[in-house]
Amino acid sequence: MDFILICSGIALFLMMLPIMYRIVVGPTAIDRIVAVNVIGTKTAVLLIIIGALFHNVAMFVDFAIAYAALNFLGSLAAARYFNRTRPAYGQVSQEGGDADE
Amino acid sequence: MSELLNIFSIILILSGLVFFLGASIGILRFPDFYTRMHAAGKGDTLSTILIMSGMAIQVIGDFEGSSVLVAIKILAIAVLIMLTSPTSTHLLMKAGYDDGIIPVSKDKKTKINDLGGPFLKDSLSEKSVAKKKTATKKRVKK
Amino acid sequence: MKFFGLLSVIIVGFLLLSATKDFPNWGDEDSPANSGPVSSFYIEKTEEKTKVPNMVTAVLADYRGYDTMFETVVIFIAGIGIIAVLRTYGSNESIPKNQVGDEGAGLLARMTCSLILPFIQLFALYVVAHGHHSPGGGFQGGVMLGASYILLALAYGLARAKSCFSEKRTLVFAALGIFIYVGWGVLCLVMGSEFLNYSALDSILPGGVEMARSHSMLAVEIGVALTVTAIMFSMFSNLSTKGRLDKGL
Amino acid sequence: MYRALVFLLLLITWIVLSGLIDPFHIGLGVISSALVAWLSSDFLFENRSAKLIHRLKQLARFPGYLIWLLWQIVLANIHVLRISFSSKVNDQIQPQIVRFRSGLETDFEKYVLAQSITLTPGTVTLDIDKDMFTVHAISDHAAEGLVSSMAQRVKNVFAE
Repeated sequence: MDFILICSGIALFLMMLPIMYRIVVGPTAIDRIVAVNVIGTKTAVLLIIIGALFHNVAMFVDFAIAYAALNFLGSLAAARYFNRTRPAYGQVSQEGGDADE
Repeated sequence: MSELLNIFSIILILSGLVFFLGASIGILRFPDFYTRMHAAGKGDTLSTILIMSGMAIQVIGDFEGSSVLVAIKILAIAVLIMLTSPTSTHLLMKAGYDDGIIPVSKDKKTKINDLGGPFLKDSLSEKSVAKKKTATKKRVKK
Repeated sequence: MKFFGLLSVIIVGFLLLSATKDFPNWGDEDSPANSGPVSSFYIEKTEEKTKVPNMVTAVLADYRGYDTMFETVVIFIAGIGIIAVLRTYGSNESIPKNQVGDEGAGLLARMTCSLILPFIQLFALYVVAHGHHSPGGGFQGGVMLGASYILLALAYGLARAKSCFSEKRTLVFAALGIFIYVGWGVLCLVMGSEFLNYSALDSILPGGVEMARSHSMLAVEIGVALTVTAIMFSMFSNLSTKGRLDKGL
Repeated sequence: MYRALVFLLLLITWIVLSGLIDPFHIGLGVISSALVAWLSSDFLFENRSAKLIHRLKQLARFPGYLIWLLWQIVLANIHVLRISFSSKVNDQIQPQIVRFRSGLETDFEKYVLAQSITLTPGTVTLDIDKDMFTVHAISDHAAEGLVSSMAQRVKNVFAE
């Protein structure tokens, strides 16, 4: 069983790499924040898997709850920041979503 | 019995991984901001729920002392994510929409659809939507 | 220029990684940290002397009580410093046009916030109260509790959060946390022992010397949590509104 | 009345969180739940005019809706999965903005509908203006699935 858990943890990590690409490249600032948000959600899952590997899920569950709650706080703050104080995209938005390509 | 539970939880975890793979590929490949958001908001939530349920079954399978409570806590995280993830998707998308990121891919224009729907009394005309669009554009220019 | 930055990062990273092989192994008995008398004393005697299963909490709140006390004071001073630098009183004329109005983040955010907020607060209190048994304690619980008020301010608008946790109240709570911590130490002094030596309190608290130490750790953690909560929220509200505390993010 | 309900709910949550059933920790739990119920009980159950028996009826109908929703979410994900693995993504998607009136009244009903929309087939709620929902859909298929039955189901769940 541990083998499957390790494999799924590694698979989760590998699937985070395309999202990492979106963080680095992503044309708009909100793209990056969405990607960070997805990675945050997956980190909560990863924490549970790590807890199961250490045979100490009871401890890691608390981290995961805190992480999930604070992740929501982060994206809420980012959304309000972009909504209120400045455009996320500036002039580039005139050319549409795929301005870079 | 416990073999069966084990296999069931493994199936849940693996299907969660498949959905997450779809989400991450979608985030990589979809053409514009809005469609990427779809991939991020969806595959993400469902795969989290599936993997969490699998882990909860896994924990119950050990069955020692307080493992049921731990399983409930894991499911509570899934519920928390199910509540918060759509909200943050909506908020970020709304932020992008209000900032005037135009929902067009390279060769496609986004249709504005006024669906009748079962409860529609009076639908918006195409003009008023277009007006709103130009208003947002102007705001961006400033 | 960017290229040189990358190069230096790679070189430094390589050097740091190559130094990791000099570290002692996991759980190595002969490593410098384990060979001294101090850590073996903590590992062997903590459970028996304080009845606290989580020895990190015991080390943090009991054996190194001074350290934690002044850490709390540092947080307090940081919060006071931010207030001193940023807080402006009176003049409102400099608010930009697009920042006027503070109605919150819309229906969905409000509903989600109202559904999860009480549970986040309860979870924060749980983290504070179970510092003995699980990883956690005053700092972590305080951060969660402060985050719950920040969530309230983001979803409902700062005015609503201020009606729950006004500026005056934040300052009072921040000072009260320090007061609880230091006061507990002084109480030990009054009972005829050293400052922050909790075993002197066994005549007041039930359950003998060991439980007196355990309960004292909880009291101290509550003080830390109060300060951290208040300073978190105060920092957020000052930074997000440029010290005006009325409109902003 | 509602405050006592919130207190009980929080106490149960505490026991699940803590897992330690001894007088000291239960006492801490009672104190903490009372504190939270006193500080922020008005966040849960925003509409307090409704009768309790009415709420119980809604609660009994809710799981059925939830199961239907979960099934829809699975279908949605298969749809998005198929799009993201197809060789030509651009041909598969028809991004569009859909507006419709929901006919729902209370905030909580709208909240449930909006969250359900965001969770299901390639659709995300963009904006809610009173009764008018603005939804972004990723393809024609998703947009068709949107208005078919979801609002009606939500309305049924919260019916008198």
